[in-house]
Amino acid sequence: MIQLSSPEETTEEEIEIPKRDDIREDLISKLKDDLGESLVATEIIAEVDVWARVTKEAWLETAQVLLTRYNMKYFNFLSAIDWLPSPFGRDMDAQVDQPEPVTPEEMTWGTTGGETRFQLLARVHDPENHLGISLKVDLEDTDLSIESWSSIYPGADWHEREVSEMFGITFLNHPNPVKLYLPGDFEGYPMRKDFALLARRIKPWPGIVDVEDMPGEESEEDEVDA
Amino acid sequence: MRKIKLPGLIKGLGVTFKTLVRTLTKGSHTVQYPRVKESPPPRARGVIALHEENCTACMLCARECPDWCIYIEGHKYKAPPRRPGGKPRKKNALDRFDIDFSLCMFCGICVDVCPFEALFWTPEYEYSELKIADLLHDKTLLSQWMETVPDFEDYEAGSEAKKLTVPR
Amino acid sequence: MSDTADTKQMAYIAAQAADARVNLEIETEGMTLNIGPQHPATHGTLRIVVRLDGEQVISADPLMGYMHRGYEKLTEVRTYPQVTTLVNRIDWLGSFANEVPFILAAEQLMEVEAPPRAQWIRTALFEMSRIANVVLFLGDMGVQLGAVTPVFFAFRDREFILNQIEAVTGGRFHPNFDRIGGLKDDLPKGWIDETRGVLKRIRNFCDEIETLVVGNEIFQSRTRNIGVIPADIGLSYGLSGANIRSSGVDWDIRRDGGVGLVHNELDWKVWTHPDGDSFARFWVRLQEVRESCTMIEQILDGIPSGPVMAKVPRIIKVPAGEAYVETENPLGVMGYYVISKGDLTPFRVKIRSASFNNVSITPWLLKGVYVPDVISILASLYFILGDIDR
Amino acid sequence: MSVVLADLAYWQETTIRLLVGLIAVLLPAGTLVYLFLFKMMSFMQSRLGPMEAGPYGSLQLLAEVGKFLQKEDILPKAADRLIFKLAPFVVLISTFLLILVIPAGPDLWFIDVDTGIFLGLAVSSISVIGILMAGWASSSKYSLLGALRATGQLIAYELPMVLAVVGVIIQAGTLNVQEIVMAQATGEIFGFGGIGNPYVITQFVGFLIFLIAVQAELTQPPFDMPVAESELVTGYLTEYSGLRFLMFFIGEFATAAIFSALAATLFLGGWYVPGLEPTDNLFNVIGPIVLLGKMLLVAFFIFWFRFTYPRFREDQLQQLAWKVLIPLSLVNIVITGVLKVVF
Repeated sequence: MIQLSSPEETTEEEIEIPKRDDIREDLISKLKDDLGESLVATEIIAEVDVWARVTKEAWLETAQVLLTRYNMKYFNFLSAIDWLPSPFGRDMDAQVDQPEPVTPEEMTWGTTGGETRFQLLARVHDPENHLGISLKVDLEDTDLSIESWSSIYPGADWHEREVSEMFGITFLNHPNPVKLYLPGDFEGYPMRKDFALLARRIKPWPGIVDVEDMPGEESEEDEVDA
Repeated sequence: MRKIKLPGLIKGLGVTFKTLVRTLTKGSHTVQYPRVKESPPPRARGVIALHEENCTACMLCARECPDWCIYIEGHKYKAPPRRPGGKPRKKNALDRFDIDFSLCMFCGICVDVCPFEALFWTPEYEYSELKIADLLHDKTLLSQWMETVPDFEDYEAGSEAKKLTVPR
Repeated sequence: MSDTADTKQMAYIAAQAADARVNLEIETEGMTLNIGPQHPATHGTLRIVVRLDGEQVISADPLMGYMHRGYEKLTEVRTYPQVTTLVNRIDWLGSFANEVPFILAAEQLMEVEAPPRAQWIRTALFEMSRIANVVLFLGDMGVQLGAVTPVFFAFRDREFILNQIEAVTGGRFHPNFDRIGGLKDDLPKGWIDETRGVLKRIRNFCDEIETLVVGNEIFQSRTRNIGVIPADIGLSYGLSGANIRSSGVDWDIRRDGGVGLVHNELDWKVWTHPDGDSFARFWVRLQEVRESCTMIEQILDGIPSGPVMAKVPRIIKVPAGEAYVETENPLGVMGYYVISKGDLTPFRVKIRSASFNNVSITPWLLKGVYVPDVISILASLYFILGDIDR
Repeated sequence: MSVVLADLAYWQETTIRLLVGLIAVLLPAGTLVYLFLFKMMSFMQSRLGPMEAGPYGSLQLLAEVGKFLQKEDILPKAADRLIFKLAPFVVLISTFLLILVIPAGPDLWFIDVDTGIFLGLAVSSISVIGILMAGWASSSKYSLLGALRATGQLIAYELPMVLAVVGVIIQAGTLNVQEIVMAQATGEIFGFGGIGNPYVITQFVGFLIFLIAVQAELTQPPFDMPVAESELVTGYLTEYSGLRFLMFFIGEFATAAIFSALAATLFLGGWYVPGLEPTDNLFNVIGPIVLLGKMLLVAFFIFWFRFTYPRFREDQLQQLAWKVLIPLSLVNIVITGVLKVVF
């Protein structure tokens, strides 16, 4: 349960006694029994949230299990994450002057780790005991397709359509696999990190410091810049 | 629920009739705009005013603006020393300070981040233009808005915030 | 239309004929009607393609994206303080409430907490934005059903709430007032007393709406048993807010685990209605406005003194991590899944907006209803286009 | 009017009749729009309404007409051009014909036929044809739906309206409108003749049914499904613009005025006010004013309902007509007939 406790308090107490979150621990241990090997990684932030990463094959089963055995009746959202570091940096430092892509950083993953560029992210909730869980699943670049949840959670229908058009992930057995927001003939997947945000690239950033130096004087970087 | 005596249809007629009478006797809630004007509260974000003397062309506002709608150009010059015999001070002079109000989202981040108290909000709102290009307010125009900047309000009891003053 | 679709449709008509509603001998031809994108009922640019048999809906397919602004993409190139200006514009009627979950998510990652005074004022503004939003719904529902007057009442009294929000934040629609670690500013002098007067007006407005709309027999006959959503189906579609509470689900994030807001220190009630129809949704929202008034009154009495801003660095860099924070916004549950990599900008923000889920039930809900009920059901689900399209 | 016109040539007489007819249609319609649509509606919604054109916005209507005249006359590409253009005239014709039967004084009438009320109710149905033409010719789905709804609705409500009037006819014993007014002016209620016998008292049920039916005939809320702007944009008017829309607009409000006048004539005593002899020549002067006043009173109710109620659904509307209003008016007729025989 998400308690009315501030993160700050949580950390302070964490330093004193490592906090245990029995409800969430319980959920994870039960899930381990139910899903077995399919549960790849889990993470709990005590009294805040819980994450679980499952294998792609168990994606549909996970939903089924959560709905039927854990009363996770409430479908919260389904989305995807592209872990590729943006090749365009923050799109801020005068991209027009620097059209070459920034040297790509190493790909790093967040909570519960990961192995592939694309991860699916979903969240379901138990409306009676007020317990939610975020789920993740890795998707290989070579096979960006996964079973659709819409047979279990009808609400996943639109979310999957959105993910599919924004990230280029295919959902198998989806009842209506057409684009949701974008026009039908749109090409490309806008939410991927390598899809350039044009609005930030057609105009120079006005924040470049171009206070001209006095003639005959060396530039002293940003002396008044706070 | 309490017992309803009259049918709701008739009670509903009463509500509209009551409003009719109230409007006729006590006047309407609307104002006849160009003749009567409502005054927005002092904090209202109408248009941004520039206190030019305080601006050092530090570019902070232009960098923090989410819409990239502030354009600043400046140059450096040597100001005469404060005390006789001292070193001449190096200062930034403001050549251009434009805010494009056709792009501005009125978020107020520029006013917040300004470390030198050079930018202020004024509740003035009557500056619509026929051409969108005219919404680009330059240094002179922005400085004129300075006259309309109201004083900061006092704070409610229990506040520990410090009341600022507007440089005039 | 393709052959399969026609076969499907004929099968559907045959199923309906069993209900003795459609006479197959006449062989009526269906009609496709575009409700929207430019239509008075969609208050925005939602387009619903309905297939009609006479005035009965065979299938309804909402199409959107006419106003998609790509906020999830835009957040990736904006610093954390800049994001709040964006999220203001998601649900533009209750914009302050949009900032709160995002700020709370960022605070959770940064492990800072707003001082108590900031939390109380935040809650007050949060509830005021709920009033500003839902009051318009209460009026708008009347307009969708043909009564012109309630919406003017709504605009009239909403004005006062907006004035109060503007007096604190400086913005009527887009306050951009919430900051990581607190609030931008404190309350101006005299605001608390003025707000009490405004709340009285809002209660008065609720009474007027109760007599004018809720008590009206025509309104009741138009909304009772129309668009009934059973609790389980509503939950599986991810409906939230008053839409799910009117189906009898007693679940309100403000009470059941709200972070960073002080609802749990106030005395209030979560309203539910067992029916799950359009009338229930209207009724629950009406009660919620009154409940919000009660909450704000309590807050005005009990605002603690102190600073409104915690100590946060001037340049905000959020530590790496992931956080999902949701709040009970006027339209329903709004959540932000923020992934940070320790940078100035978020790495990815998933915006879980309430209306998107709320409207996703329409293809299921609109089957078999009449055209006028399409309008009343859509109005009672209450969506804001910016909240669907983001 | 008949007195004045007696010595004139036919063309002169016709011109005068036309002019007076125009005034009789447009003036009350304009008054209704200004008083109720512009002002009363605004006051009911805590605002002032138009204030700029003329004192208190009284010339706003002229400004609106000027605006409509300037607008482009848009014809949808797929429209049935002739019928599309003709439809507003058909609606207007119905309105102009309807005014003929209403007398405004003992000697002020356009036509004095023995079946006046019958004629009036008959010509009022012509507008249905105009609406159906508009909806069909627009080749727009919204228009078509609106027109079909309008047709169903107008036919359904014609019946209770006629049946409500039957009660009056039975009581007055005549179909002649002028004689109905006279019967009310000279009538007595249980021996008390001080205020005549306005049938609103003895035929109260009939009056209510008539008002509801008029509301539906005028497609005003709560019966405005044919133009339901939140569902069908504006129903059969969707594709019309400029002058043609203006004609529909005039038709709508002129019909509202005339139906109110008809209700005032049938139930409120028409041009007669108690205290004077009904044959008094004075009524030829004050009659129109009295009628206008009574008409405004009825119209006030019609518009009051309009600004307060939400609309029914189409099937609920039909149920109200067939299951409630028609049986009720039949009962009313039976009771009226019985009482007429008894007393």
